[in-house]
Amino acid sequence: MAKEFVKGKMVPVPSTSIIPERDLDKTPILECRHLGIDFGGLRAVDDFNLILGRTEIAGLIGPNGAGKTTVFNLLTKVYHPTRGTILLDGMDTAGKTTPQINRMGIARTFQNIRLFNNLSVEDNVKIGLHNQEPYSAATGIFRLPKYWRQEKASHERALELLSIFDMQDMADTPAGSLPYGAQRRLEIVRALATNPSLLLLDEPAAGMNPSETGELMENIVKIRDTFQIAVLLIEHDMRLVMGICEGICVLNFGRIIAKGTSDEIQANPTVIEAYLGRKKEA
Amino acid sequence: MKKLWKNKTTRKSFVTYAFVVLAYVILQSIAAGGGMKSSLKGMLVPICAYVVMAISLNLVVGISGELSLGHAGFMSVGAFTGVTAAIALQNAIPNAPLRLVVAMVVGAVFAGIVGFLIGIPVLRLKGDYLAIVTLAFGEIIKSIFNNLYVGMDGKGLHISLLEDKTHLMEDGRLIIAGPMGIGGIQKIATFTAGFILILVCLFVIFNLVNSRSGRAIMAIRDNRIAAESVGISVTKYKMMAFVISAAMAGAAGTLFALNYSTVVANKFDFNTSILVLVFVVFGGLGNMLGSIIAAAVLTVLPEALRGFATYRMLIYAIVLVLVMLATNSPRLKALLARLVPGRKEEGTDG
Amino acid sequence: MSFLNFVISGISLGSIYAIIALGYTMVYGIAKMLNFAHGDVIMVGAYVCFFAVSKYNLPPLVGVLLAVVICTLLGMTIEKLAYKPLRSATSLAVLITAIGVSYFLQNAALLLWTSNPKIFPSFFKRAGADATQAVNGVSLFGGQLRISYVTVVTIAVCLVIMVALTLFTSRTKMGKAMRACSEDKDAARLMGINVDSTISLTFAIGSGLAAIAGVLLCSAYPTLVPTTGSMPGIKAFTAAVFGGIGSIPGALLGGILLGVIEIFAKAYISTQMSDAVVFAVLIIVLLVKPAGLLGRKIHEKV
Amino acid sequence: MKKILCILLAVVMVIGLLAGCGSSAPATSSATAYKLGGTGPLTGVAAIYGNAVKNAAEIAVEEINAMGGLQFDLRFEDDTHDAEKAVNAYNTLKDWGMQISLGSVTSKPCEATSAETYADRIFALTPSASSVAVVSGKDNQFQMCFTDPSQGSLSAEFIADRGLASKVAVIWKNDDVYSKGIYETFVAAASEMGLEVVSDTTFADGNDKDFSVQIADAQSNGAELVFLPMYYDAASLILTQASTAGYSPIWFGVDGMDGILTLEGFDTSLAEGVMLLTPFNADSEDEKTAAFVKKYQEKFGEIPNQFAADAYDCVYAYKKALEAAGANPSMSAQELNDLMIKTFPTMSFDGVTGIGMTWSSDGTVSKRPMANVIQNGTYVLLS
Repeated sequence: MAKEFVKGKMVPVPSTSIIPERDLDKTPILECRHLGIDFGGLRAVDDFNLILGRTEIAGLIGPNGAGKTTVFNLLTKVYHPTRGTILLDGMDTAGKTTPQINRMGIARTFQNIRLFNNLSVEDNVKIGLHNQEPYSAATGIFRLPKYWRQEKASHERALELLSIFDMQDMADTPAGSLPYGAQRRLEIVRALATNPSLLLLDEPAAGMNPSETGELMENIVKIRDTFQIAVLLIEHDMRLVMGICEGICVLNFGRIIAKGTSDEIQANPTVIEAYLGRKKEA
Repeated sequence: MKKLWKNKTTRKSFVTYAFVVLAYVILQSIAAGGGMKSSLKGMLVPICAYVVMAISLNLVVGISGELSLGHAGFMSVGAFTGVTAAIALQNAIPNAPLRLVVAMVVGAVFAGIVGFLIGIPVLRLKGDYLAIVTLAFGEIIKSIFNNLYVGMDGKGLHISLLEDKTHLMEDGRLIIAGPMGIGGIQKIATFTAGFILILVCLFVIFNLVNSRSGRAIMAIRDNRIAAESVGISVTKYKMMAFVISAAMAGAAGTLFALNYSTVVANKFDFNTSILVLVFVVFGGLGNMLGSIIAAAVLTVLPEALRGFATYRMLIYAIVLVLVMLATNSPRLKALLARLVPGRKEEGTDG
Repeated sequence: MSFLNFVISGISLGSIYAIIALGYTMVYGIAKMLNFAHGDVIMVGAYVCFFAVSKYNLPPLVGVLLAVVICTLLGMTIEKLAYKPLRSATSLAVLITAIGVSYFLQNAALLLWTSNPKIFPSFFKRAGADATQAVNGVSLFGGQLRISYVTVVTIAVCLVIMVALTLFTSRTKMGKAMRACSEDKDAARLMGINVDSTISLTFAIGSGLAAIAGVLLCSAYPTLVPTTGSMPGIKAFTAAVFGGIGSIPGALLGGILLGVIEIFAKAYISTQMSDAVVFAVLIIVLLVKPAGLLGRKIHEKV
Repeated sequence: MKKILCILLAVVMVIGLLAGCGSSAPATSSATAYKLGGTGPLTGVAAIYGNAVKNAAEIAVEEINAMGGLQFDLRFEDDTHDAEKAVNAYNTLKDWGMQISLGSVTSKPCEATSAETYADRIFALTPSASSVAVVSGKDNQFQMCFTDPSQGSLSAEFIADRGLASKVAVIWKNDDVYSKGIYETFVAAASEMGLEVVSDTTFADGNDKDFSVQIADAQSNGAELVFLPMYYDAASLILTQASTAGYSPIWFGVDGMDGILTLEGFDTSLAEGVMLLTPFNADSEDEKTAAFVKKYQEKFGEIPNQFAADAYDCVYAYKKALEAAGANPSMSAQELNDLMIKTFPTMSFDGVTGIGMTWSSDGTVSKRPMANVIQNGTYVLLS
């Protein structure tokens, strides 16, 4: 079942990953090789290898403190890796900054929600559109024709994106006063606004009730289908992970302990011991 | 138009413009009628300068979210370069209002350049560390102007530091004389010029805030990491706010200095920076109308308290503390809420 | 030999900055606020001691103790009236309030004690010594190197305070409570620590130290006016940031370095630009070590 | 909350405006007293000087009013030693209807207010603002004190004439117009007189506590005399620290040094042998001076300094000039201005800061400074 994906001969491919059949003939959107970072003496992430298909929905799971969010931070260059390389759409991302990474195509949400709380919902999305509808500061200050054109375009685009989650009516509400679930959804919309090719979702279902989670699952698939992008998500809700993720990667103590489809992972004894097993005990 | 009015930020900016224009018209007509006391008349230009200082600092503290304790430094740069320009161009531009405009532009440009140079190291820091470095730069600027000598003669401008080595020719004039600052300034600043400067600054700030760049600046203030994650270059937009603010402070400095016959570097010290910060906090972070009113009221207040003679600064201090307590203490807020029924509790913006 | 003399005057000046910086650093560590009124508490301490000794002829030690007691009470009162109601407010609001308190203290002092400078009495004179004979100190290397008693006492007091505070915060229950509060107030509260009284205690200690700093400052540089505290206050604040605000050894290191740099800048670069040099060094240090010399860099959790 | 604050502030502003709209025509009709105004720092770092002037002017006005005859109505406003505040204070005085002015106490603020009084044609006689810029080019600005440059050159002359020293050091305050003005002419005159300036160091506001470096520089360069163009508060620190450092040159001060002996708590033995040029001596046997000092002490508990003495003289000089010119209090400020411009250069005045003072039409005073040396805690005139 597991297919080995080889990209050229230049670099040895470090590990296996499941790439959905439909993506096999294209360059993977993301490729991590021997990725690792140390905090002081602690190897927070080590030898992390992953390949992600262009329209794949993948899950990154593992017990608390396994290093999942650290992987996201490495991918988005919030932290710079101590070892290893990250290829985004075949391009090396070494030395890039977080904003540059976003412009290259990775957008993310945060575990502890990070919205622009004092700004309206619409403005939050418009900030996501920052590099999509550009014009200079002088154009803005002097309100040149381009300003009006671009503002109109971003207004329309923002409402369109908000409509994914039926949030157009909240456009004028300050983001900070939204209910928790809506805040999570707004973060996803904002990330989508940056026109990414890879969307990283950090615990998108945290704090949601089962029906909200179900809706979210549908929406994630819908987003993938509409925008034709890859999604990598961190989640503790196994129903979501097992329900929509085509490939799953299990992390423990900073290392990958298993990779595979949901069935494979559920059957994997190491995973059960490290993660699911412990859950059962609790 | 109706739709525009619905927009809260647009509405706020229109109210602010209207307030400023109205205040100008009222004050001008009182002055024209001869009914204005000279004490108020004499304060009109400094009030304008302080208003511009306050709204420009509000751009940095309220909109961009960085605490700056050295804003007077930029005022100083603007004052000295602008006045130097005004003196140097005395013969070239005989028209006083035009010379004033040119001087303010010069002051703004130099302050903007200094703001950019200072911004490079400063904006790498965060929070209180950034604040202390702006304080340090303010003091350094003061020290430099206290030791700067600029003279002009037939051969152009001569500049020296620490001691007067300008060696001017017979017809020369020492413009900046170190600690003695600039003396014998022709007072060409006017209330109308100050009013126009306020309008220009408001125009720039409001339009900036309601544009892509302004949203980026506020995004960085609200959440730097999230802003970076959506592809916003933090340094670029922080710098933009910082430089625009510095340039406005520079223009305000020129306006201020050209209202007196003399200006010294010590005027623009830490206390002046703090004074402007008090205006901003009093008026509310990010609230331009608040800054304008606070700057005007707090400039007039010590003068209005002259009747209390020696107690006036003490009363000023007490008012300051009480207002801060009244507006920020949850207990007092709750008390006020009970006293004023039906008042909706508003979220703080900023 | 002048070099050594400069080093010693630098350390002496720096020791005073260090003691003042302690007040800033402790309050900042626990209440996360810049207490700009701290410099003016120093001035009050110096005035109290001055009046006790010069006007009421109390022995110097009693004068110092009285100053410490009054400043401690003053610090706690200020905290209770002006800062405590603002515990949940933005740090900027507290900063402006502190500035208001600073104006208040300065102007109250001006009304109470007038603007005429007072010359602080010299406590460290050798009995019977004639001031003009310049024997108020130890003389080494055949008179080439002179260390005044004030200097000796200042440095000694500074070291004693540092050691005592370090022991206090690491060994005693209250000290540990203080450290806990500065780490995480909510967690400390859950552990049964009375956060309010701990903050109050911090202000009390900081203000008591301010009184000692005031006495030492005015012993070394004896003119006393209502604005005496403001500039040393700002410099000490700079010193606290320099060493890493929130850190007790940082305050010591920052204070002494600042004092030495200031004297060296005056001696070897330019007396006119010495302040500029001091601040320039501060900027460079912060660029290299953004949290100060001994400050902990706190990573924001993403 | 913000809204409430805004409304509150707006209300205060409207009240301020209304106050501003109030009657602005100065009532001069039934005046029986001359409205005499002045500004000076009553608060802030320079408050000692402003308060001294205010106190002494009050005494002089009280004395004059008690004599019957000519009456003064004195109003003194705080300018916190700042040009902006000084102009505000001046405008307040103008609203009050000030007819003649005492200018401002300190130099830079006085430069600013003198531009105003010149434009508004209000005569001003400043007790203590000594910079040249205060009077230069303004016909109605007069000084009671020496201009700074003349103090500098007089000091250098005195040192050279008496052969007090050949190597001299100068410590001056580089952000102070007064200090800088004296320093510049002193150095120029010293080199003309053949004095060698071996050490030249400065200090500034906020950096005026530790003088070890400046003292060491003077000492190591072998200066036999240290010239201190500064006020007495800083000078007292220099004397104290020099004594600790074991350095005892001849100290030479200017009029700002006056007051050092009366500094509360100062060990006057440190000032033994200090020389200073000052026109005022509080220990003088002179009857007028003794009476003034006594009254000042009774009223304010302090011994008056130079500033106070100059202010006291200003009020009396005004009295003499107004009487000589035949002025009356119902005259407008402009009329009084023209009279005073004519009268001052023609009269000779005896006060506590000098006998036979005269003014030139450019506004500067001519009076003899007296060289004093401090012995046993009092000034002794050097003949």
